[in-house]
Amino acid sequence: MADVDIKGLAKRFGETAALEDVSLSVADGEFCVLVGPSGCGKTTLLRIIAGLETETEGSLSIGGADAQALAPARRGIAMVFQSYALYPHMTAYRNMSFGLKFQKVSRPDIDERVRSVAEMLGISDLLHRKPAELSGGQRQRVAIGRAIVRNPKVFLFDEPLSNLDAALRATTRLEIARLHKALGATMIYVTHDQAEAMTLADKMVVMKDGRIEQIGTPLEVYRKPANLFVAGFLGHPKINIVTGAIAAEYGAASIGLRPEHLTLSPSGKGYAARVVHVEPLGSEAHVHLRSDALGPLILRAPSDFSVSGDGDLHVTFERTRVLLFDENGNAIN
Amino acid sequence: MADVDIKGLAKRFGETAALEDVSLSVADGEFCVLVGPSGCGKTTLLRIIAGLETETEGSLSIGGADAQALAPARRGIAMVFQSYALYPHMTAYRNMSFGLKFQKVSRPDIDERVRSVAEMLGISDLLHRKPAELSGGQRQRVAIGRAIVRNPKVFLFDEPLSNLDAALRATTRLEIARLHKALGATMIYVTHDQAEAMTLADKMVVMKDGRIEQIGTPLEVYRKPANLFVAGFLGHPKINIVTGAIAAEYGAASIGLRPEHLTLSPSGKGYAARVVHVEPLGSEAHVHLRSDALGPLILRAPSDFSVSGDGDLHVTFERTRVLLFDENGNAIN
Amino acid sequence: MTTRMRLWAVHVMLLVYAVLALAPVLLIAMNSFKSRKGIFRDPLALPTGETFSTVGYERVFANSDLWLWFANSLVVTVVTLAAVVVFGTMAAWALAAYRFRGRLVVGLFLALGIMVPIRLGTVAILDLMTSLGLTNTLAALILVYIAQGLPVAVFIFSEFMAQVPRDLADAARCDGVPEFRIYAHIVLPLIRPAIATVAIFVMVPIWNDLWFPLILAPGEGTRTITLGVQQFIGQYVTDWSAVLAALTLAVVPILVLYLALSRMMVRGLTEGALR
Amino acid sequence: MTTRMRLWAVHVMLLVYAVLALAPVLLIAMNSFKSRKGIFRDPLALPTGETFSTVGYERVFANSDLWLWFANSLVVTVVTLAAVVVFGTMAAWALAAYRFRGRLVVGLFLALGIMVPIRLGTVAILDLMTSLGLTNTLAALILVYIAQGLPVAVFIFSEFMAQVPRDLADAARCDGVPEFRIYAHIVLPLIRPAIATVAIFVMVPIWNDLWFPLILAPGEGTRTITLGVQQFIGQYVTDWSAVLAALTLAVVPILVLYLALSRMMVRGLTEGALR
Repeated sequence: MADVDIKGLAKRFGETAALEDVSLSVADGEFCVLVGPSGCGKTTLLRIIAGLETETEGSLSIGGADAQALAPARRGIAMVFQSYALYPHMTAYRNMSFGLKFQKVSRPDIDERVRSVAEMLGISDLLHRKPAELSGGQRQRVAIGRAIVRNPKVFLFDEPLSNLDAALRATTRLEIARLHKALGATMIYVTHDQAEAMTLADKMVVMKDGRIEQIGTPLEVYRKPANLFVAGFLGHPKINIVTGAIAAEYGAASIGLRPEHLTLSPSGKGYAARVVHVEPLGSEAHVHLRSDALGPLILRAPSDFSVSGDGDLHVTFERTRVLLFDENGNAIN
Repeated sequence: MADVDIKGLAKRFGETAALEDVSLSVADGEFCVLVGPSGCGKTTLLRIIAGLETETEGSLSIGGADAQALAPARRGIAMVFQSYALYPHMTAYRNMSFGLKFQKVSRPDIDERVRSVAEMLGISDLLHRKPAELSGGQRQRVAIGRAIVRNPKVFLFDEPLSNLDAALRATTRLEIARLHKALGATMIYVTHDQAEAMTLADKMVVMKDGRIEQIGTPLEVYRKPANLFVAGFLGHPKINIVTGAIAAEYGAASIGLRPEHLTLSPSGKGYAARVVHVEPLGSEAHVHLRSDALGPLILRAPSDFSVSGDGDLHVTFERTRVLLFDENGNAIN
Repeated sequence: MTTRMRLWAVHVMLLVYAVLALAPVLLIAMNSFKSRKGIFRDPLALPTGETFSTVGYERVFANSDLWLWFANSLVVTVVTLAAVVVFGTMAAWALAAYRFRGRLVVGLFLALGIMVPIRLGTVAILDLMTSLGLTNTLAALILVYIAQGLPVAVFIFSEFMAQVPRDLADAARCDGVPEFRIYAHIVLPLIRPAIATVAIFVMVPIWNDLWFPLILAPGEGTRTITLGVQQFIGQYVTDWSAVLAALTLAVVPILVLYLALSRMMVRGLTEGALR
Repeated sequence: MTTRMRLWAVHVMLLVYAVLALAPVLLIAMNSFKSRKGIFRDPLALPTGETFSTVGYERVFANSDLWLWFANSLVVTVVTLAAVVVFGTMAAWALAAYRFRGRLVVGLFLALGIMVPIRLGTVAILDLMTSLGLTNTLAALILVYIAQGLPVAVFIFSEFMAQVPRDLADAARCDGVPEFRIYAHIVLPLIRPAIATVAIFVMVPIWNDLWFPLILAPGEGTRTITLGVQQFIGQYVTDWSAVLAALTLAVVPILVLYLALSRMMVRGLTEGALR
């Protein structure tokens, strides 16, 4: 049992609140991603779970036991830092084994564990190197190895991919997903990147200004965002928000239309629109439109999209795809 | 006339070559994007065009006239720096007007130009502020404004969006595209981001290790990459490269298959494959497959993709979509 | 509560330090307003009705070329300061921004100037000044002090200029700003705090110097205030009131300059020109 | 060509500086191997067959408690060094890494220690040592020197520890490393260059100090080498060979310590532990 249960957590620095009324339960073996713009409190929440910062109020239990009084090392967690935080004067081997020496693990046991984890991560050949002699991706793996070797109940990741370049980020993302499957451990992962959050999470937690905006599976959150902030935060290109008369037709203050749910037809039904700009991306194209009825719109089109004639077209969308929001920006079910 | 013509340009620092045999011509009014991984020499090339660095050999002409002997200010260029490089002790107005004082422009003229450019960029209200009092996006605009005000023949951009957050980057990208249409000036733009390059460029120049790998329109380069490097550099998720027997069937050492050109069918024709991992992105899904014949593959699928049964499927692709490469990694036409 | 405790601690601390640093100066100023008896009876006491006396000041103003000495010191200090700031910033900018032949050698030559005290060269300097016919002129002092102040000035300016982003000068170059204007209008304003720092560093030793005035310009007409006061001690060896009064007066101009410069320094720092 | 010119310039420069710094030491060492006549006839000449003489060394070894003085100096210096390094790093780490009540006050107290010279408190210290019965013991010197060296040491260590990323300690905490081991196994190795720097800063003034040995431990058995050599001058006022020999010998141990520490410092810097 290694579920994490958080109730009514708050963290305040004097007058300013970094976290306010945060409740969240992560089931055993679940991959939970905390996502939000910078300054939303996601890293603070992770550090409180790790025991590196103290909550102002609220309760926290890990694996069914109250964790608030426990030191980080006794919570059964392991953390992977954004900066990797490898000990610069120790080899990769020593980095991975250093913590175990204080856990009453015998020397041969330590050696076996380090070597099997290194094998699993493909860093067996690098164990004698110091961090300065490793590339960014290799450091990343050593940092993950150091976490695995402790055999923790809960893994905590603090934006572990943000110091890697785009190509490495995609492959490392996959590796983390594979690792989660292989280890079956509970993982809590902080990121500001929506693609990472969507692809890794079993449970996605969208945060803003120290509060949780929505919790759910990635597809739930994407398809039924709780409010305008969540709708706008997820999805690329950004969701189209339409207000005014058209929204009123649906009994809402504003409606959200995902770019992939809009269809263009040369004429006939739908709303008249004119192509303003086309962004070709190779695999697809983003078409920027202006419609008198709907305002500016973005639409995803196949890569061979081209404007014919004077660029006057008609936009249609299925009624069932439309997201409805009230005047406070909250979703109408 | 403000074309830029570069022939046989090289830049060496002692033994190491930053640029080698670079030839490129940018037509009047063209938007040319230099793209490549960091350290590929794209910024050095831009600085040589600006006159901030001196080429070791080769020729450079701007607007038909030899530019090699000219100081930066006399080349008719304006540059927007990655760091914006705004003068910190001057207001936005002074930042924009400062250079004009040395161009023998009359005071009322300067004032008129600055105010009309500020109007165009929507920064009229910010003209009395110093850079420290502006947000990242506002600084960006002042920097662009400072370039426009000089009325240059050629605009040079050095990764102007890399200090902005994801949302702002997308909107600023659009603004730059709009600006190019409005001004009709020649623009040379450096970036490492393939989405920026694809969406902005009339002419895309892919660089690697100080050499030009390919020049063409974004879609040309995406659809007919000159070699394996260019094929792998563009496109997200990354192109699938298959070697061995299947490639040999096509008379090539390796073949490239774009993820959006693969189709899945539950059974029947095609190559047998098994789903390893699915990354849902909301608007679409990336499906990771393993096939005995083709090796690991990534495929783009609609967002409602789900694995049925045991995950055994068949992959097919159209022969016309296949990219062929010889043993040196160069494209076979 | 912690904030208040912290504020208290900081203030107590600063107060203790200020008292330690200012005590000798205050003691001198205090005793300069006492009669001779008052000074010797209890040097630590404040002037009372009985011991208060301005006799020291009266004698100083009556018996000496005080105003001339002041003028000499001011001329030497201010001209040197101006020259050091102008040449120092130019040299530092040249060393920081341009790659030219001999750049390293010039840099090392200046570094040597920091390490080798200029007084080692006193004999050679005296020789030189005699051949140039500059002995007993303020020009001799000014030249020596510029040589003395320039290396440190260039060093400090260079440190600050290293923080001026290269892109700024490049942007100005693309903008068509002439090189000298880049130095004058972009670089100089950004290193204003450094200018004040250097000025203070350079100013105080020059004002207080006794060595070179004594050797190069001991004549009646070119005496600086420090040298003047010393002579003065010789004349009135027992007249402590006068000596203390002259010393107190000598502190005033440097104090005024210091206050002006440090305000400039603080303003530069709080504006955060470079951040 | 530029590279070669640069190398040359750097070497010329370093050489000039080394000569300037070493000249007095070499002069003393050179003259210590000369007879009295040789010293006075031409103090700048190397010892020749005629003037060479080890009479100074013979007299030093014969006539004095030289070895005892050496031992005293070494004990005082080494024990102080060890204590300053151990307590200094611990205090600096505590101030850098933990938030506790009075943290600021402790920091300010130490800062005060840098600014106020410890000699101001000599009378009080002598009083205290007398009441504790520690006069004429090496312990008295060691205690005073620790108090003298600690504030600067804490200051320098703090500067270096500010560069140790916070994440490192946090990672170790998650790893279950006890707090003391974090200090000992992670922080200390990373600030090794600072340790050598501090050791050199602290060591030289202690070895050379004359003030406190004279006041707190002037007795026969507790004299340090510096104090011993001075007494020695009194006894053989005209025997310059012996004085120079003793001075030359006094330089040797500090030179050895310095070389060892500076090698450690350079190794730390080139390994780039923190970068």
